[in-house]
Amino acid sequence: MDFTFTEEQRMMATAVRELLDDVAAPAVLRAAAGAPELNEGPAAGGDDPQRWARLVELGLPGMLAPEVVGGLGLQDIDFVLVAEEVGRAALPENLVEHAGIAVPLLAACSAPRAQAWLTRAAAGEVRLAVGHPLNATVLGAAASDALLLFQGDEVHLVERAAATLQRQASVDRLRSLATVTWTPAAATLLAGGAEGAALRELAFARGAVVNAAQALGLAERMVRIAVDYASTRQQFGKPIGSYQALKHHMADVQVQLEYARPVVYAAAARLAEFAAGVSSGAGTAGATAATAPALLARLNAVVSGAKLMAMEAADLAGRKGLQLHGAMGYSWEVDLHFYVKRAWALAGSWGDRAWHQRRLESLVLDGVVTDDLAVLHHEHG
Amino acid sequence: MDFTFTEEQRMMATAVRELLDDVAAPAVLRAAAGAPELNEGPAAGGDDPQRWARLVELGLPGMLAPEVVGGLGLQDIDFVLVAEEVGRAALPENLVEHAGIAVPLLAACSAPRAQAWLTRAAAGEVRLAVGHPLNATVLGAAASDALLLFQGDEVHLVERAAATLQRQASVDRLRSLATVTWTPAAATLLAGGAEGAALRELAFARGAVVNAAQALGLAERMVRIAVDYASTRQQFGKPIGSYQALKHHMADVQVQLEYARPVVYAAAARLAEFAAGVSSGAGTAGATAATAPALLARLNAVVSGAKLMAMEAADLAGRKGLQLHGAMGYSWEVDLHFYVKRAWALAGSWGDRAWHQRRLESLVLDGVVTDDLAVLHHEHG
Amino acid sequence: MTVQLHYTPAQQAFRAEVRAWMEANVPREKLDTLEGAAGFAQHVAWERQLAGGRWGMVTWPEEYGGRGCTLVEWLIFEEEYYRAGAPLRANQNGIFLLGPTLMEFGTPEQKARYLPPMAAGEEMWAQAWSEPQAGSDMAAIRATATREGDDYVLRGHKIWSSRGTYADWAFGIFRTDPASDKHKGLSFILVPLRHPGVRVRGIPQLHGQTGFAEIFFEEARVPVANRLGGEGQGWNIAMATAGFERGLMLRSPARFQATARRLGELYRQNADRADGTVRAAVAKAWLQAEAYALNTYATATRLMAGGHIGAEASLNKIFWSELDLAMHAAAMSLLGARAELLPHAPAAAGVGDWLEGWIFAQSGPIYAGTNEIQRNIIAERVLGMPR
Amino acid sequence: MTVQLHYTPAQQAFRAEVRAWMEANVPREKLDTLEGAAGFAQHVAWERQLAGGRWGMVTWPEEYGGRGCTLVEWLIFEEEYYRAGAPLRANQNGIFLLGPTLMEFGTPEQKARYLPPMAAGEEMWAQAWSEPQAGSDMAAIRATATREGDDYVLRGHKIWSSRGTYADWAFGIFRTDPASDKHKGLSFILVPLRHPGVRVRGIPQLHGQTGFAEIFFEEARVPVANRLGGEGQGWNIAMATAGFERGLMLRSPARFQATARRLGELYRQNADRADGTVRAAVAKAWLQAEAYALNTYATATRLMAGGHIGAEASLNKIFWSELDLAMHAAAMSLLGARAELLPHAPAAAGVGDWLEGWIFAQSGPIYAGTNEIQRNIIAERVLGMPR
Repeated sequence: MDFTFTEEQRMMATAVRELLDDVAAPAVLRAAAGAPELNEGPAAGGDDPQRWARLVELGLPGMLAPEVVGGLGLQDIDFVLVAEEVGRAALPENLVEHAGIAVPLLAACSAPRAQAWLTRAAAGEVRLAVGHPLNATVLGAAASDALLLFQGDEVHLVERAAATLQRQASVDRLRSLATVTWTPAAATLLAGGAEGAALRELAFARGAVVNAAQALGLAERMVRIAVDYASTRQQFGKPIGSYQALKHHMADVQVQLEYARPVVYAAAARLAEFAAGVSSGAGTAGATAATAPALLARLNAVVSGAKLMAMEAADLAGRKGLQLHGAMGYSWEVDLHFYVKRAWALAGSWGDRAWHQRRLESLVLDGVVTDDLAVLHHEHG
Repeated sequence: MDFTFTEEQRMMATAVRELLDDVAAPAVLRAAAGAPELNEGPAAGGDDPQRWARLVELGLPGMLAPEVVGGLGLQDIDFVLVAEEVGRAALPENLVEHAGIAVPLLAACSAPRAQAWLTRAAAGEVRLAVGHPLNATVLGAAASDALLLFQGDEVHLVERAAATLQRQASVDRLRSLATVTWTPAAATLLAGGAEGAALRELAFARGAVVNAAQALGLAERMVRIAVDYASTRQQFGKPIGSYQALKHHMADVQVQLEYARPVVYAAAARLAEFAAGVSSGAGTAGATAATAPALLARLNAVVSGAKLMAMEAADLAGRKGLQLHGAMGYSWEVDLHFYVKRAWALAGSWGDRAWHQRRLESLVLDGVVTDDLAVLHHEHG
Repeated sequence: MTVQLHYTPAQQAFRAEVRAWMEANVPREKLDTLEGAAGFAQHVAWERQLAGGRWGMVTWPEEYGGRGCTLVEWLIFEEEYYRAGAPLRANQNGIFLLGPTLMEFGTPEQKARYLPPMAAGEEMWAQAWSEPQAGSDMAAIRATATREGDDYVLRGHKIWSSRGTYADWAFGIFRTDPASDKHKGLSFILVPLRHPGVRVRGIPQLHGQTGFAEIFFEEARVPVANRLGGEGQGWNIAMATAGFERGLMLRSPARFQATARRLGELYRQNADRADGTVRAAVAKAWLQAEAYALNTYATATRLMAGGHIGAEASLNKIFWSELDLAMHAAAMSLLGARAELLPHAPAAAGVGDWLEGWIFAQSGPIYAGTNEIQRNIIAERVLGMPR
Repeated sequence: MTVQLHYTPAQQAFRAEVRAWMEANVPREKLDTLEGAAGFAQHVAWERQLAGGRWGMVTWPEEYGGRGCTLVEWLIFEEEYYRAGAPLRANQNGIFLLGPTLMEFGTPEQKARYLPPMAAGEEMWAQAWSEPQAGSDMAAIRATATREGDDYVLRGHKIWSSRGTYADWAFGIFRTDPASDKHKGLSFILVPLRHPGVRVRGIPQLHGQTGFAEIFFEEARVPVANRLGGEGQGWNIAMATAGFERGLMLRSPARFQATARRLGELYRQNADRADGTVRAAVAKAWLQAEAYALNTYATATRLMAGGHIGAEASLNKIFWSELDLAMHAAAMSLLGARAELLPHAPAAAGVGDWLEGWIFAQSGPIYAGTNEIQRNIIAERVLGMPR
């Protein structure tokens, strides 16, 4: 039992933070978003090949790819801290879905075609987008070279040129969204049956967890912006941050955030274990056919819990942050809104609040012995 | 359209308040509740025949009885302000169910036996308790002369000696509760069939509304106690009421309270109209067979809304009041807890939160045209 | 007599008249947003059409273009207005805030000069209260009005002026006594916005539109006759205006009842993917909108009987702003993955208006005095807690 | 190595050992309430039974009656303790608060004198922090300890002393420098409660029981050796104790996980009458109890690696106290009309414990520093907002 990250994990996160503080600083986002009244936002959703190249230099696209294909051979529990940094920066590029969902999916897929794409995706030479039926749109489709798409239990890899994209404008201009029309074919099929279903389940769980991790970073960023503003803005002769009402707003956010954090990390740790089991063909480490459904239920409970709690923290951080800024918070001039809008956008992706709430309720309350669902103590009994 | 009370209505409420400030002052309740460690509370639930006599002097038991039987011939909209005062005082005697539910039920009942009891009940010579299936216990059964009890669509009047009571201790020692075992008989039957069902429906609606009205009074009392304490108690060199966090706690309660208030009053007004229709045999004033269900739905929606909002206000007032008092609030020594406990007790009576919430959701959301349910604007369309 | 929650035959006839006019006149197509130039012009045209039917401000006396209606009739008007899906009021700062202020504090000449074109939609008004260092702390005003003969010369910088970018006139407070501080020495002055020495700059908002503005006064000269009330009385008059803003008129219940109705429809369309908390939130929206309406009717009939609205107006501000946020949050939850889509996104398919409403709702707890300030007012002035 | 959410074989063996002992020893019948005289005596007997199995405080060194366990083992112990439905700890002020304080600040003699009987359940401890005018404002302490030779003479009035009515000893802070004010000049002193000049009066609580007390010191004389730490160091030591109180140990996650489990059972028994919001609340209780456990494991493994717990302990205090209230509120809602019944009411039929828990939960946001104070601490010391 050890719930601390290693020095290496922390160093990687710090390196990402330092890079993003530079290449995705608020002023950079502001320029990328274009003139306020544009309303359409930049056509590319702020996507910048030069910034992508910097992310590639750190090896981020291939973090979850095996070392044999040039990846870093790391796990979801390593990636969760990177996703948090991406959230903190409201990065325009779709790094998290490429590196956090698509690459490990290809790595776990037995099809030769998957392996061919994997090497190039891990190296960041090609970019991938993921279209899940629960999402209304596909993020980063326009900048992608290929899309991973699901049809029933089948997973398909469709080159972008073979799909028809229709651009969909988001309140967050730095998200490039599209709906995708495509035709499943034998040539696009990567996996089906039990393998396809397992890959789809894992992809969905990863989508929820990396979004939850981004929400942590977003919440922390919004709290920081609000606290800094509150320390300088004066009203009635003192900084507004000295008023108890505003202090308590921020303290409430901090409580939400700091209790969402370990749930997100636990979800990533459980995901890594479960994924290891799936790719080793064993269902999960040491699981038998009888225990596998319970392990999946437990994974799903903590994943939904992570998404719910992290999104709630980000939502609260946005609301309280806007409120603390007063009229300034409602203007385009402060940086806060870039992060607020990202949080709004992520809330509905990879299972919205109601979806995860319903799943959690069903897992925890309906017929399953609650005790078996404990995130931590499954060695019980 | 006039949503103001008359001078007479206000004067009656003031008279009740002045009486209760005297005969049910906090020190009186404290004495009636007995020694703190008693835990059982006083056997009679604090019931005091002398105080009952004072209530009778004001004509309160017969407020809703016709003048021909010696009552005041008033309506639910008049009684709602009295119930509010009873709540504010956390009166031990079961005046509201006697005068607000039992008496108008007898008045609307065609059975000769009902009329015989009505005259004496209106005069306060006998006391009545009401046992509704949704309540776990009967309030004031021990001090009653007879009980109104329901069995299917039948309404029975059972003399106390003919029923078996088992005392049930409440967290609010000044509520005398019992479960009642009884045998329905032809001799006890007051009404059945459509008449019985209508009387039962009205009794239930009245129970919810008079409890909601009591909750308003309780909330106001708790706010007043907390504000007074906050103005005198000093910490860090100033009154605690000058701290913004505590101010905002109380402001939040006040918002809840002041928006619950008109809903409770509207429920009472609609109830009075509906009751007038029932007792005139017309279903409701001007209603046809086709419109009566819509009128009932509208009444039920506002009654459930009133109970929900008023109880939420009282619950919040209790929590914030306790919090503001600090450790003192957790002690028996301050008066606050008499009102907090009454609010807890009323929350589950005459339909608990979940029951009213489910009914409201069902009425407003499921299949009924929402517009028809507007509390105010039913002349529309 | 007692509480009567029924409309009189005359009130019902009035409702029928409003309804008929709205059905015949409300634009079929949704107008562009009020916060952009094109949309503002469309909304001004609508104001003039309303005024043509003498519906600009029904409670005003006939001589100023109104109908002398009671507050209950005004509420009926609003119910029919929102029921018909009529556009937002570009004119609201004028008719709901400055109008009542003028009637209370204006000279006969001022009323005659300003009220009729306001009711007619010919002159649109903005407010000019806040300054960069005077937001919640409104008494920290620094903008000055220096008396020179029969004129005031205005200098200073106002900000967060709703409608400021497109309006014709603004009302605001200026320091007429340079030696004064805080609430003293301020005067309430009316200023044309297209005027020498007045420079208006739109401020982009969360949604990118620039309907609110900062206003720079660079030795702008206005006649002393543009002052409302006495010199140095500005604070009291502004407080009265702020009371109108928080109080009865700015956010009529019909607006929230209309949103609650639409939310109910959205719920029924998406009930299969809702959870129990959003179901509860939708029912609560209906209930709270009703509560807001009931409370407003209670206030209206009390005012009609000669009562006054005081600090309890702050209760209203908190209630409607939080209700509006809660209703739109429920809508966002019901829309799920589609919630982030702007109205013109093809996949938004008619639900994008909820996002616009959600963004607008964010401003509710902030403007017209933040809800923190309102809670202070409730605690201190309604409940009597120590300062 | 990375995050590992698995128990080692040794940890699993430890769990099995705890479980076996608890199954064999936990009283079958629920004890009377800890807040009454009879129940307190029952709980003291249980403490002695625990100590007999050397389970009094497993993290303590063996020489003081402990087992030298790690924090993770302590969490495992707690999980098994609450899983077995074992009684509340009458000894908690001693073992969780004073114990760690003594280990950090006590002399070898003090540790040897006080820790073994504490672990053995032979001496029960109360705290004596608050005074009538020093609640949240703890620095307003007026009780004095006047040096006379080798003794302190104590004068003053302490209040809200948990367990004070029945305990043997109390620890508290007293002003040793009469010229001092606020945080200075205070000393941390240990006082026997059945002692000349010490008068204890039980204060009836909401539920009528008198487990907490006020303590009057009327020239009570204790040796200077009863002072913990240096003279005038009382504030710093008390703050460390308060940190233990808010931090890791006082409310172990297992307690809330046990409540969440019971709440789940209550829900399943009453699901037909629940609404969607209470269903959501029950699921949230499970999730938040898990979150609290995960957060505690993270803190525990960080501390085991040499880290410290600072102002973030205030986050814990808020989280568990609000979680406890929310869980019991959900239970009250599920019980509906039965919620008001005391445990001994026949119709309470086994659900009356929820009412006791609900009443107790009311104290959570108040004691160990009100949640308002905790929010101030978070804002100022964790987030760095201005004072």
